[in-house]
Amino acid sequence: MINKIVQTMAEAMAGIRDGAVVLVGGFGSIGQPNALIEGLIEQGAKDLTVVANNSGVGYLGLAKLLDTGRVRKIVCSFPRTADPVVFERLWREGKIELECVPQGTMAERMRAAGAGIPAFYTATAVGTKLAAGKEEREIHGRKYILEEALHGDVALVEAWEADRWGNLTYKSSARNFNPVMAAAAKLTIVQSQHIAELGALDPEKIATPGIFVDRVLHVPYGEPTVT
Amino acid sequence: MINKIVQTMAEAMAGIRDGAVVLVGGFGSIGQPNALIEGLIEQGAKDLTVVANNSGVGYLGLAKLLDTGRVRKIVCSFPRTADPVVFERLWREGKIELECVPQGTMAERMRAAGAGIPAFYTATAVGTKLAAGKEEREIHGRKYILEEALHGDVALVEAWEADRWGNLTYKSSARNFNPVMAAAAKLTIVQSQHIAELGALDPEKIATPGIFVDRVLHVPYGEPTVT
Amino acid sequence: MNVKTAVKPMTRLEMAKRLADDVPEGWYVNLGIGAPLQVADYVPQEREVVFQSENGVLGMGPAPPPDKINRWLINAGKQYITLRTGGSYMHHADSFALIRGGHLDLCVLGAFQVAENGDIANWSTSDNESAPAVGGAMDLAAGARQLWVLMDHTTKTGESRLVRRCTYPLTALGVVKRVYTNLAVLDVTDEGFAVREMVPGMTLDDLQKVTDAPLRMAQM
Amino acid sequence: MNVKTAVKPMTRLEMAKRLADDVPEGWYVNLGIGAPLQVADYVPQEREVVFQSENGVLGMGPAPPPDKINRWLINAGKQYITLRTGGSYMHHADSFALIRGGHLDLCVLGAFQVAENGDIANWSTSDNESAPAVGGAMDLAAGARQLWVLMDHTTKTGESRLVRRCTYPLTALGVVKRVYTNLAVLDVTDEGFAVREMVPGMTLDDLQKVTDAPLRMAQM
Repeated sequence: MINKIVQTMAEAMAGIRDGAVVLVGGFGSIGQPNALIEGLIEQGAKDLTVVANNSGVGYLGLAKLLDTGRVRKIVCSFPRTADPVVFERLWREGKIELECVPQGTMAERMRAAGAGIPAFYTATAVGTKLAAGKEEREIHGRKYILEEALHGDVALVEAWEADRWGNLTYKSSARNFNPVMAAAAKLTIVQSQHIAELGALDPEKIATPGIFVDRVLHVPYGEPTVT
Repeated sequence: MINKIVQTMAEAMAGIRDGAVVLVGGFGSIGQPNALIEGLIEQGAKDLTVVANNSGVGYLGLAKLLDTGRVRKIVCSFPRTADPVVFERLWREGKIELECVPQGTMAERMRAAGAGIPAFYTATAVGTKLAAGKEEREIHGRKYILEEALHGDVALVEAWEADRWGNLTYKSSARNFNPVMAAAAKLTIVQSQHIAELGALDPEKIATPGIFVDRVLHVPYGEPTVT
Repeated sequence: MNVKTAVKPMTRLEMAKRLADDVPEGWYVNLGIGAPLQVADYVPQEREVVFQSENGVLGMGPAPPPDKINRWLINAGKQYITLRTGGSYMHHADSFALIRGGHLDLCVLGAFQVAENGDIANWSTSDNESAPAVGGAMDLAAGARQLWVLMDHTTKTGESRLVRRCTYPLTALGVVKRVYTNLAVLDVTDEGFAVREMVPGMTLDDLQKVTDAPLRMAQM
Repeated sequence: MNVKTAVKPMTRLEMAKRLADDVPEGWYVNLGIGAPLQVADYVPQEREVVFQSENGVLGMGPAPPPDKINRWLINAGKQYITLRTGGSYMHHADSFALIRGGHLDLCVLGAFQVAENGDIANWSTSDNESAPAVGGAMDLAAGARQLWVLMDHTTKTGESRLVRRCTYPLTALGVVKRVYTNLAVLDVTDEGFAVREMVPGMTLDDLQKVTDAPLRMAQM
């Protein structure tokens, strides 16, 4: 019987190595797997590269992870959210590397990783300083730059419902980066608000099929707050 | 009020020009918009390029369109289905051009068209005769070929349910190429088995959002037959 | 501002309303965070315009009453919103495929500068500030069928935001089609800025005095 | 076939069963149309293996009884199937993203020829036949984590299908990991074909006689 549901955070986090590239779902705090981030802090892996849309708020979640000093580099589109105190301090002190990526390019680079596309051309960022060092190419009269796939060693994902095969649904705008990251990592770990019986999720509605999921932890976290 | 529902086949087909690239949904006959294909035959546009996974069976649907002699070229992955009599005749007589494309490359090329990606690299077909003339490039030690986006002037799509904004659902494996083609064409025309009230379709389950759809025709066609 | 006192610049809300009047029914529109988001408030419900939020919401509706908040439903500005009847959700790659694939009729962004060649600078005011943060601006600017900019005509210190060439880091090249400022509405044409309309009492000469780039009246 | 009469080659169904025995629980597997599809019949329901059909079905179940057919649910071979509990649907681009992105543990294809370097030729027997038709074979062969081939050891006229180099048009290069024939199971290694097992009564010398490529026994 396939059963991807794990019972403990330690099982969920097993095997994450120093130096791993960790994809963290969410847009701001919505859809962000805070329990798993706490678990990763507890687990202790260091020298991490984190890929996430934002860089954490206050001293919670992603910010708390950054504050441990175990994140070498962050890849994100918008490190400035409401209160990015921890990130800004680390960045000014030169203690964290930042790769600022346009949000759509970031999503597409991870989609490419999941889809076996090593590189693609895009019009986004052409002629801007974020295109520095990238190959430029004219195709049918328009200029594009080449972007490479962005693979994760690990993805931390927040779902609304999950079953033992790892099929997932999301709630409203909490879907965001989660399905894209689930498909882009070697090891995909999910925290889910609800656990569903196999077959209870509508096959037309499953947003992430279980093939992309390795472990599911039941985390009935209640309602998120916008940060 | 946005209302993409049209009442007649003539309205549905209006403006399709000679020389158009027409994307036709379906995998075999499942999800294939047969009523719209009939409408296109009636409408009379010629010198068409048709993009479809198969090349038609017997003398129905796509085969009937080919039989009119108005299709200059077909782009497909598998022209040989059960009974491709019309296509095979035209092909042997040199009256139709065939671009044989690996099925996944075909899907991805249309996905790229819808996503603003002019070209991407893929491992599929590397070293085979379907890579002839394509740019080859080594990326991180593996060889890939460059494939270009495949745009449609028109997409003919079959849906299960549609509302007046053009939101669509599909039934089971009839989804196949339809959502991909809907996003890849300038003019997307849908035949739908059912018409739903706006708001009746689950927002988490809509497989094609209305932004990709221009016209919807209600065609309660009943059950398809496998061909 | 060096405009004669008889001229009353538009407020932010008036600017949003002015722009909203030009958005026809049936368009799919992304509104940048900040002032552009207010445009939605001035499109009446009966004129169906579909607003997209790049975090995966197509058919964004107004803010919910405090007792009806869905805490998983926010816009790109991280404010609670509602989903309009007919709206739908999608993931980030699909959402940006929609943006980058040219499916939006319109994107409205704020900006620091717009150049007469259509270049826009809206994400960074210098090369040595705090950490760079681009969000979805470059995707939206390069991807939407047309880009309109909503911004004050000048900076607080009176410098023109309509320039010959942008001096701030660029967001995208040659993409702005129209600019709505607190003083005027201008098209970006192959021959530079063309003034469509000005606030009451304003003349082209007056407007030129507070504008770095050369202006001409639009052929309407 | 030039094999001594004491040796009984496996039937197609025996070959499918033999291969099925090697598929562990939890694997995601695509079965090519034709003989490979029969592998599913020999994986017991209690050993959960998730079969994918490239037309957007993950979790393909067996054929339905005639009175319970869902006419919108077919496999890549265009046969009616069922969806297993836990299965889901997706569109073609997502389905092939899954295939091409290396998410399948296994793909099983038929073939005309497999070369000792892992090349496979399975889509076209000549360059001058009827219209070329590749389907999803190239995507599956290049995309799955491993590719096993299920085919007769020789052609009907006795020519070896296990060759030094493929003479038919290639499907993909260097991807085959294992071959299940009616006479043997062979790994494709850096040193060529390594025989894992043979049908009862067969010796390596016998097998070599009907095999173009050089054989050796596998180190098990």
